[in-house]
Amino acid sequence: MRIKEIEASIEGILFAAGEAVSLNALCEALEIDKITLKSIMKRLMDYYQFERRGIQIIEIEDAYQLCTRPEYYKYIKKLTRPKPSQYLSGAALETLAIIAYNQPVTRSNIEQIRGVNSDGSLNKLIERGLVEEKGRLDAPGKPILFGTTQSFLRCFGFKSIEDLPDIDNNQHNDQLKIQEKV
Amino acid sequence: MRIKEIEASIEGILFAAGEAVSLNALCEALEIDKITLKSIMKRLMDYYQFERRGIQIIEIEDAYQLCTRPEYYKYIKKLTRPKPSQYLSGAALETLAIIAYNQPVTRSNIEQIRGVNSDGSLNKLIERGLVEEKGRLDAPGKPILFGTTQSFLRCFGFKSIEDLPDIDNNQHNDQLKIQEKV
Amino acid sequence: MNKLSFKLPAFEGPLDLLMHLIQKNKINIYDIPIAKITQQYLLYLENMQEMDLEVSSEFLMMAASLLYIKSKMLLPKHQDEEDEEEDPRQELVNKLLEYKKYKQMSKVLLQRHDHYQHVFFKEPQTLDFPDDPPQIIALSVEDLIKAFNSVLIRRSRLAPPHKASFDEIVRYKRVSVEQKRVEIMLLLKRKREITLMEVFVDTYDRPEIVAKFLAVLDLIKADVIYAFQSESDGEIYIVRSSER
Repeated sequence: MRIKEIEASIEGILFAAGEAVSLNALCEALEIDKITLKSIMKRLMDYYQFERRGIQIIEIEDAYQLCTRPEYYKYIKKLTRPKPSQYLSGAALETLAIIAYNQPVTRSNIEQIRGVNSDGSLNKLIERGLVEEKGRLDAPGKPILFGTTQSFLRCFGFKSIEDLPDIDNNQHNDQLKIQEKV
Repeated sequence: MRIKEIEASIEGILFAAGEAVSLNALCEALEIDKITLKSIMKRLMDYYQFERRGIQIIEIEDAYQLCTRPEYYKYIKKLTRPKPSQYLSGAALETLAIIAYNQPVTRSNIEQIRGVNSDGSLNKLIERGLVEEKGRLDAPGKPILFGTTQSFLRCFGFKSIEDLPDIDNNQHNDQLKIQEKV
Repeated sequence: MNKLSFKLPAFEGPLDLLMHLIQKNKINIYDIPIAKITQQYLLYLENMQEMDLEVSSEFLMMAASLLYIKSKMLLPKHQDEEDEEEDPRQELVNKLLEYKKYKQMSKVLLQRHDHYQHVFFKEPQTLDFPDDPPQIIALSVEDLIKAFNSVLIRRSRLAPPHKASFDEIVRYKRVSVEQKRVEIMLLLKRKREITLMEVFVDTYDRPEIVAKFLAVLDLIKADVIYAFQSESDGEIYIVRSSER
């Protein structure tokens, strides 16, 4: 198969799948090795980028997905019935940040950090598909552990959790300040 | 907006919609007139065709929809859940042909042409979304009228009902011969 | 004609069967030898019945009209009758031609269907369009960090100093829930029935209270002990489940 044909097949596959397709699955379907596929994916993603097409390929945890480019949001928005507002409150966003950086966490972990009961925000985030259960902590009461979802990565444009920007510096500073205060 | 931007927006819109988007709706969203849009659509469709991309735009009743190109079926098939068997029996196809060419038709119209009760086939076609009710005939008993759906056009690759291949030619010739004989 | 030994094709109706016979005998559709066709048609019906295939009333009606046409054609024509009498086969021929047309088209449709079946469509997405402020995708990573930092800052203001800052002054006291469970069970060994408050007698340390309470809940959950009240708002009593 020529590269162009492989590229077109990838495009067709990602379109038909409508969800993220793993690198492995693509390799298997196209009968090519990972390294070759990765370089073709790179080429294809660059092409979309360079041509500023209406759609793009994003990479999420060694999987690829087709989606629209944000540049054309305003036109897309005009065409689809708007759903009820999906605004995330400040509380929800804080809760999300805590979960993202500390996952997996329990309800009480979150409450401890935010200093306030966060069940409402947590439920909202679960409902929105940004946060999900990730098993239970082996401790009395077996509290549920929460973590972010693949949808969270997609929404914020991260490839993986490791991709989250470093905030440890600030945190250390804060702790330093606290210690100074004490 | 430059043409390229409009093209990209159309791509984004069609991708996000996931269903056929009417010419009017596109004109409204992009704030351009029908004639301009039609020529841009033509250009864009040609581009997909020429580049033999994995996806293509098809036109159905003055609406446009993104879908994969059949060339890459074998690769896509490997990765997506197999579609439920789309087998249509000979009887169902005959019934469908009669409805497509004579719509709107009643049950008894179909039965007359096929020479056999066709309710089973008709129900199957309705169930499959290829045929639907199109009102009632203003005649004793108010029989239901049936016609083909947009899904029919999509499944058989027609732009509109006018796009159906001509079968009248044969008929004319046949009738002529009969008259000569008689 | 020989007895039919081959497998009968499933006919979509009497017209389908007639078309089959016409093709098989290479007959000119405009000049159907009615006697021959009628005989073959009836033979097919017989065979279908023998093989328990469904012979719907339409097949029988067609048999009747074939016989009618046959009889009509056997009648001598009146030469003196000037007006051209219509060929009795005409109506049947018209029907067959009309039917043939759609049978052909159904094959064209089938080909197209096979081709376009290889096309995939994407399911329409449910799209989120929060109106104001813009969609969550527009929430930048900076927003996320800001939110996190605001929590940290607030905590530094509101919450007691970070535990780590006390490490040098006070050793962190470890309280084991398991230990508390044993203590409660020891209490229940001495007395058959105790009040909940008795569990917390002489316990002032916060972690200790929490651990004891967790131990009570744990034991209730494990159905080792049983808690009850004789009246609402009254004392809560605890007994061993086996003593209940």
